[in-house]
Amino acid sequence: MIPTSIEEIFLLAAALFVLLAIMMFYRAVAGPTTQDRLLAVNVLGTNTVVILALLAAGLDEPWFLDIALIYALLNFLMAVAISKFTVERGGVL
Amino acid sequence: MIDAIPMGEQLRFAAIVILVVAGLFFTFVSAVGVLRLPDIYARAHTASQADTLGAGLALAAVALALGWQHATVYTVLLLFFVFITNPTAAHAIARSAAESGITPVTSEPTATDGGERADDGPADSSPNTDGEDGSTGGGGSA
Amino acid sequence: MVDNRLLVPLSETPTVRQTVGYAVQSGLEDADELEVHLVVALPYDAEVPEGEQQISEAKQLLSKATRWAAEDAGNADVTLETEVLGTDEYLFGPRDYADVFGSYADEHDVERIVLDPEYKPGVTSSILQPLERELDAVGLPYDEAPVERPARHERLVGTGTERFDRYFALFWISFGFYLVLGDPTYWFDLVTGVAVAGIVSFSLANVTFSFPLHRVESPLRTLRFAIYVPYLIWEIVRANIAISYVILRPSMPIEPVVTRVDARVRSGLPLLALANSITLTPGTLVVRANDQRLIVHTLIPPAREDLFDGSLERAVRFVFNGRAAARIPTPRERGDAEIVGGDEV
Amino acid sequence: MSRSDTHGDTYTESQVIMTTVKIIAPFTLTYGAFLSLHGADTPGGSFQGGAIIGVTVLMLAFAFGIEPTRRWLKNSVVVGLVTGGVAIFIATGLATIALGGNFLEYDAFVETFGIAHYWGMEAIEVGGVALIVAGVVITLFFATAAGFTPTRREEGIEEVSQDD
Repeated sequence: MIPTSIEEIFLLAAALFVLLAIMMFYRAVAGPTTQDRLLAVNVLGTNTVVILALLAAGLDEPWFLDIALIYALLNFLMAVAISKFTVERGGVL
Repeated sequence: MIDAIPMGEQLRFAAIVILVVAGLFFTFVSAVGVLRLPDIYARAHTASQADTLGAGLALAAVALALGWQHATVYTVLLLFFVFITNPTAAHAIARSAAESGITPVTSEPTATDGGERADDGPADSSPNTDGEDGSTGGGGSA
Repeated sequence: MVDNRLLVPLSETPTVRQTVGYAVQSGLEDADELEVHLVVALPYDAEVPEGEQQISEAKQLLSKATRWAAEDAGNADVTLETEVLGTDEYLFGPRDYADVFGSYADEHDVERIVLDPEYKPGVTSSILQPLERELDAVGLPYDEAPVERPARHERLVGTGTERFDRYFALFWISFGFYLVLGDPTYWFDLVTGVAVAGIVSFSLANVTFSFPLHRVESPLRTLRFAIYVPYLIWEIVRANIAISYVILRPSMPIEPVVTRVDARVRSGLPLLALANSITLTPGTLVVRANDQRLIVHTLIPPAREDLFDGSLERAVRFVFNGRAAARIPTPRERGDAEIVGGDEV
Repeated sequence: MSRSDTHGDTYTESQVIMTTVKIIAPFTLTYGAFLSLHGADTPGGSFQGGAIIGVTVLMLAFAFGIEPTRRWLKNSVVVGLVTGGVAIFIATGLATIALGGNFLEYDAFVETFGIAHYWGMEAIEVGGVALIVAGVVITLFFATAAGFTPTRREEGIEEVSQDD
């Protein structure tokens, strides 16, 4: 299939981003340290934000962008929270 | 088919395709980096950088495709947000790795003076040893 | 022979007056004669453009403190010495401050140091707690002045106009953002926007702007930042292509090395801008940022060379201090950049 | 002094993270308020808005440490958020009953004051949902943080060492 319209390009790109995101699962499962897993999940989250934005344009559903923005915020919060929690097993907060 | 589309639209179409492909490429680099690189610090490089650029390019493509409408504002906000928070998140992760005492894999440094600050070392790395002790029962938290 | 010698480091804080008073009073309790050394330690050396201004500010503070101490001493026999420290070297963190105070104490035979609980060296953030630890390491006995300490959210508040500027700036930032999200022509958005911006500026003005705003400099900085962004994007793309080439090659010729760079930018926003720019530029990752001392993990040699050449540091100095401030030597020439072992992180 | 004992394991907050949070906090708070106020006419609604307001406070707490945040945001404010939300919710509901309708039957407003159905929902969305969600998120977070006692940690550590 060769995409002809902009919408189809975005949908195809979203599918490819999903494949790249799935690659992250390997590191999320295998990563030797907690930080490796956290990093993989963080990259996965960034990819999810991009996928949401691509779907918003591809499916013409602009409110997906709302969710993408919230997801980006929670993704950042998760990275900061867990990385802080791993220091001395949550001894500092 | 394509001849019917005006010139400006064709240029925009081409720009969107280029941006999306470049975004996919850098995200791919980031994914490969996270899978291939040897330790957490090196992985954090690609996770924060190639991925941020990949996401940025893809979001720029979305913003370009949406054109002048209200949703574009959200896309641009998302772009800025990703660019501010992603490096900070990578820093937080790398710092947490340093705090919990993970030593980076380093190749032999090519430069000269490595041991100059050796006397400063112990105080700097004291959180590391604390982190190590925590698992074996050194309850210094009282 | 003077029985009691005190070292009092000063900085512009709400509690500096009380600290001087306490130092004089406590010193006179167990001795008739007292020698008080009032010092100001500067985080910048005199060579950089902002150094000269800081030295003149420090001298003003010292002359004020001398008057206060003379006032508190009354008839008692108090000798006052003043000194500006750190003009010929570059002080980074609490350890450097502790070292400077320690060597000054040795030189002048000072027995005790009286600390202001709000002590802030120069313009950087408060470093008191780590400073206490470092003073323990140096072996200098310290004494924290028991001043009345207001709560945190009031401590951040400056003088009248300064506080107004903060609320004013944040109100318009928040209101503008609200209208960008909503519809500026819809009356409901205008009314609720004012209410929301009011709440946001009331609750967060002193959190966001923990540094004093300047009515001319702050808009200028925003403008210069807008110039900086395209440059940064260009750097990011350039370095990204370089690192993509390295990662995608089957042999993957990486050379991970931990380096230390002492950046000459202020804490807070400039430090964030520099640290995030370094992290965003591929091949370099900031692992630690303590005041101006950055521990940077670098992945490939070209990225390390760029870091040591300090082009980003110069750009950040341009954004926050103007064009003149950008003309400083590279970290490599200053000797502020070096490769350290992996256990330094 | 006893305080010198605690210096050994001092953890200093990362300046980079603190500054980032300082910069994005006003924007997230404004965005949360925007979502709450437009809960009635955009998908997602006030629940997300309230959650974002709560998350802003959590973000400050993660970056600055829990104690400074507690000092900045007094407990009474958080309790006020929740009780105020509940009060608005109940007041709107009772107002419709007082006007002769059922609990939360917005049509009563339309008949009496001529204001649209929309504004009743707006009141519920802002007061009832956003304030309560934000308050509960913050309260739960503070409660969780306060409940993490060191004794429990030491027990866990002892178990590990017994396994060894």
